[in-house]
Amino acid sequence: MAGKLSDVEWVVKDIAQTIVDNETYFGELDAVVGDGDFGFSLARGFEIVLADWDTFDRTDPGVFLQRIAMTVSARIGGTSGPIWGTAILRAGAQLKGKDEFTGEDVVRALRASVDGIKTRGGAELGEKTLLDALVPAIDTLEAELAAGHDARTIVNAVATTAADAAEATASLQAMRGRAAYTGERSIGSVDAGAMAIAVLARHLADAWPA
Amino acid sequence: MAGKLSDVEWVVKDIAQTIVDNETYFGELDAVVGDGDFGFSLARGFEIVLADWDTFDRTDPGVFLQRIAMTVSARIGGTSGPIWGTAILRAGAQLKGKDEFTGEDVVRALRASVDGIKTRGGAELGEKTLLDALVPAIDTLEAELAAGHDARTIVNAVATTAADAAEATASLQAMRGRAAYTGERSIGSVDAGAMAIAVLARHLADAWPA
Amino acid sequence: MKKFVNDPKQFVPEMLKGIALANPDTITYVPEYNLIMRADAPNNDKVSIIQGSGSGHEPAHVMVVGPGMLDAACPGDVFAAPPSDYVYQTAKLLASDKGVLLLVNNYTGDKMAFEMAQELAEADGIKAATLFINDDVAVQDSLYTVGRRGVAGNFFVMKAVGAKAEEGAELEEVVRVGELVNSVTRTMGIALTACTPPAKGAPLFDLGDDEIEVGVGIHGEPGRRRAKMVGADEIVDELLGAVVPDLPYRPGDRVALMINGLGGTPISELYLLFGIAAQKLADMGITVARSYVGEYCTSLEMAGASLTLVKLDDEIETLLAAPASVVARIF
Amino acid sequence: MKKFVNDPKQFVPEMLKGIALANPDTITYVPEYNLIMRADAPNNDKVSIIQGSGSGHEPAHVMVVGPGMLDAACPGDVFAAPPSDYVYQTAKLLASDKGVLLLVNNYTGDKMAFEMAQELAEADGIKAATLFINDDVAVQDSLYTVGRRGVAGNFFVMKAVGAKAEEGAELEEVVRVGELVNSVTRTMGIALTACTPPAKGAPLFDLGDDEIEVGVGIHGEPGRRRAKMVGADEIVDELLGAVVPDLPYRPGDRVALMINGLGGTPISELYLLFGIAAQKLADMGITVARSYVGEYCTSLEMAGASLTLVKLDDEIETLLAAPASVVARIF
Ligand SMILES: Nc1ncnc2c1ncn2[C@@H]1O[C@H](COP(=O)(O)OP(=O)(O)O)[C@@H](O)[C@H]1O
Ligand SMILES: Nc1ncnc2c1ncn2[C@@H]1O[C@H](COP(=O)(O)OP(=O)(O)O)[C@@H](O)[C@H]1O
Ligand SMILES: [Mg+2]
Ligand SMILES: [Mg+2]
Ligand SMILES: [Mg+2]
Ligand SMILES: [Mg+2]
Repeated sequence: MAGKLSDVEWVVKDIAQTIVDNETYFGELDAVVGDGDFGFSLARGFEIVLADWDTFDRTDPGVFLQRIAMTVSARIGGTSGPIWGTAILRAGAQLKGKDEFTGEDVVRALRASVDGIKTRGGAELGEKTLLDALVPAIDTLEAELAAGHDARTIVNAVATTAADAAEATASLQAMRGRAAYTGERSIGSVDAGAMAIAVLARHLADAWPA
Repeated sequence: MAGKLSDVEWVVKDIAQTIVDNETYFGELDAVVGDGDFGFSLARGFEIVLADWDTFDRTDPGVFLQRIAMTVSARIGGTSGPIWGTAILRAGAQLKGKDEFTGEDVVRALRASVDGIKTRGGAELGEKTLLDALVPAIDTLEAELAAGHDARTIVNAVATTAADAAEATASLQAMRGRAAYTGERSIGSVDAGAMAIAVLARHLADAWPA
Repeated sequence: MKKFVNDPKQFVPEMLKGIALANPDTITYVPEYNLIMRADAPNNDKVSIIQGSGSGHEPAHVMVVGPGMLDAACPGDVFAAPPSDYVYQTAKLLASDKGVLLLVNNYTGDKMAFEMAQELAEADGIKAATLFINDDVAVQDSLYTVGRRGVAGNFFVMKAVGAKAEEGAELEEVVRVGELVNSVTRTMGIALTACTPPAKGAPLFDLGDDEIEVGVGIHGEPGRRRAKMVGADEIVDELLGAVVPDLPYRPGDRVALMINGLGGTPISELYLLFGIAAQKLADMGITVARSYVGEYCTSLEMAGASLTLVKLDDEIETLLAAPASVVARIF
Repeated sequence: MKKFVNDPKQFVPEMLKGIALANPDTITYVPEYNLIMRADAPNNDKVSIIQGSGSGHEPAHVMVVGPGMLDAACPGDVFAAPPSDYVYQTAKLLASDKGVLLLVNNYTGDKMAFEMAQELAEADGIKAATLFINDDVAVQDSLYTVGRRGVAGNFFVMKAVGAKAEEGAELEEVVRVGELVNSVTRTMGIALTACTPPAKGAPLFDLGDDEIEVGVGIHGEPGRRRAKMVGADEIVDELLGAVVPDLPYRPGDRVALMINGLGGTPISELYLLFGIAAQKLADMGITVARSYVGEYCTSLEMAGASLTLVKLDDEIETLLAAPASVVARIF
């Protein structure tokens, strides 16, 4: 399984479109114990990614991701701007200079995203953030790649893991972000960021080219 | 039919108590096209009349009414303070110096109240104010007295007229008070002040000593 | 009803007590007459300015007592004119050699109370004048009614007479500028929700989820008509469409523009309306020379706003720009 | 949802445009970075004070730009921290020889955006410091969370650093007084209703007709607990009971007392609460030397209030009393 710029473009565009389409849903998730702006914030930034689509530097997959990250950082506010911006920036750094990349490169890039998110926001696994869906999803990706499964099988498995992990955040108490202020009252509802990861993964899997 | 101080006391006390008891209802009537304070304003004033009951000068029925009027004027705000205060003051002036008074004296006193209300507020009959219940009620009182009916028959007839006249204000367009600002939209609901007159008259009739 | 209140009957006195405690050096509260006055009033070299009206319109009028505006305010209960006796007592306490000016928003109850009070005060030998404010264009003037209502534009009249009185002007002069400002001031309001008087405990009227009341009064009196909710641009068109042709305000005029919140609308939305209105006035060739955005005359927690224009000349502009310092303040 | 708004996405820019049109001589609006700044800033003899945060808290922070308070405010969308790039651009525009102070309400998003911006600004050679405000006692501080929130008490920090900067003090001195004021300031809030962000179009949470949210955040985050509605006296007991023991404030202390409206509560009710609180503090032997009643840091149209105490010393009292003149104003 080898990837190239056009694959990254396809993934980013699918993610951006899914974010814009789910603005209301993501906002509702954040309103349960947060402040309801998560959908709005993400959508406003990825809307611009789509609008400026043709203008991004496409020297290689890494550079492309870094430009996307800069738009996200510059135009998304809230917690999500720095978090998502940092995540995409760090992934881009891993793919920089590679016209072609492997599945292992993707895992390495996503692990770098996770490290970036942790550094930026100080969160650890189990603190009810998007990390709690993202990290299990990357673990599945790594295992499925090692097992040598085909691409469609892999993306489906990743989406399933992300969905299960996102659902499982309902039992966690929020320790980060605004939801943390509610203490024990945050238990019982899923984390908005984790659920967004699951939705994005599911859409990628469903739309994955045959 | 001759009256004395104790009769005036009984009537004023019954009116005051009925006003206090109907605070909410009178307020609701005023809220339809007015500002909803009519019940509150009247109740706050007549509450004090009841609280200070024993302190009023009782030289004669007229003096007694004038003292009541001063409390009402001093303590009731809105349109109703000046209107009801003036009405009671003018009635008192007619009964001043009379230890005993006749039914005709009562009619004369109430006509004086009507004139006072008209002078104070500039309203005429048919402009959807309490005058539209008060004036027909006085007309009935005068006719019933002339016909020589007994007291219970008279007060019942007065109450019936007041009720019918109050109901009939629903077809009028308000020309005075806050309700006037709504123009044609005031048509269809009864006037709060007129309905209050009807309620007071009905309670007096029902409670009238056998 | 959820409000910060103990006994609804004590709502106004408890508010007044709060005003006094927040301004111990400058404000005196006289509980017997429900009265808030400047601690240093009356001043015999200055006309005393008194305004009364129902409560529920705060900061009008109890919170605009202070140097450069009112010497005293005698509020009634929520949405009820003060009793005439309290107005009279206020006039007596504020009596000054230069006289007393009674400012009245033009409503039946207020008019009667202030007229009775003026009579009583004059009988005591107090020099007194009464000035009616009637800036609301929502109500058509007519021989058969009490006439137009006084609403948020009363701020400008209070400011102008306050400044003039501070100069030491005679009562007649103070009345003149008050009448002048009133004559060039027009207001129109729109409500998005009803309000709940504490003593009533329920909203004064019902508005649907997509309905607005156009031309609403500041006591929850219904307005000109009920309409469907529209965008802010169209709201401003509706307000300007009622106000501008009424005086009329013409190209070349300099105006003060006020966007007044009715109580429940955030100031962010008021600035948004202000921006739209200022732009549209500029497009008509009308210059906004002074701007006022915030809550000046409210209707408890009603969501909504009113728009006021004052046509300026040098005299009015100078009076509006004069320093003043009142109960309502930021620092 | 009924709000004065055109396109919800343009809510903040249209508000900022209104601010600029209402203050053409003193305020500059920079649409590219969603920025409101003093027209005469930066001044190389003065530290530039910048505050950013989500919108929806007006008058905080865009309406406290002006001499004696902020040099610029860079707001985000409603309830969302500004993007770090805009904070960075603001720091660049306001760069002064004396340095730039970035004031941040302590929330995850704001903290990250301002830290990233400070890094970028310092890389450009700009002298910059960041100061976090965290006055909300509703949230227990803890190693595992971002810590206490910055709420209405931020007004006092902005006022103090603004006054100090106006004196020409060095950045370190300005930071010192800011930290000092923050360290003696505590706030606790209560909501009676939820609020509706324009872009969401529905209330952020549901409160029953007799329920209140105790310790609510200014973004509609739920608070410490939900409770039954009670009278104003008990509300004040709840607020003082959370705030007073926290610092603690002690008999003999001089304090500033602020009753801040969360947006939908009439100022009449705020003065009522103020009166009760001032009386109760006096009974505890605590002297209210400065008073603040009104809307300082809101949550859109949420009905509710917060109570803030600041323990005063001569230095703080002088800074709070220093003159200032900001976008939010009466005259
Ligand atoms: N410190 C953190 N580190 C990583 N992710 C976080 C952190 N805090 C919050 N999040 C994620 O961000 C989501 C909320 O994003 P957003 O609504 O933009 O933030 P806010 O409104 O709190 O500023 C949460 O659901 C959570 O998944
Ligand atoms: N000018 C007037 N003359 C006589 N009665 C009036 C006049 N205006 C109003 N009223 C009566 O007063 C009632 C309202 O009283 P109230 O609520 O105290 O007045 P408001 O709130 O308008 O000041 C009306 O229902 C009407 O009967
Ligand atoms: Mg959020
Ligand atoms: Mg009424
Ligand atoms: Mg009334
Ligand atoms: Mg947010």
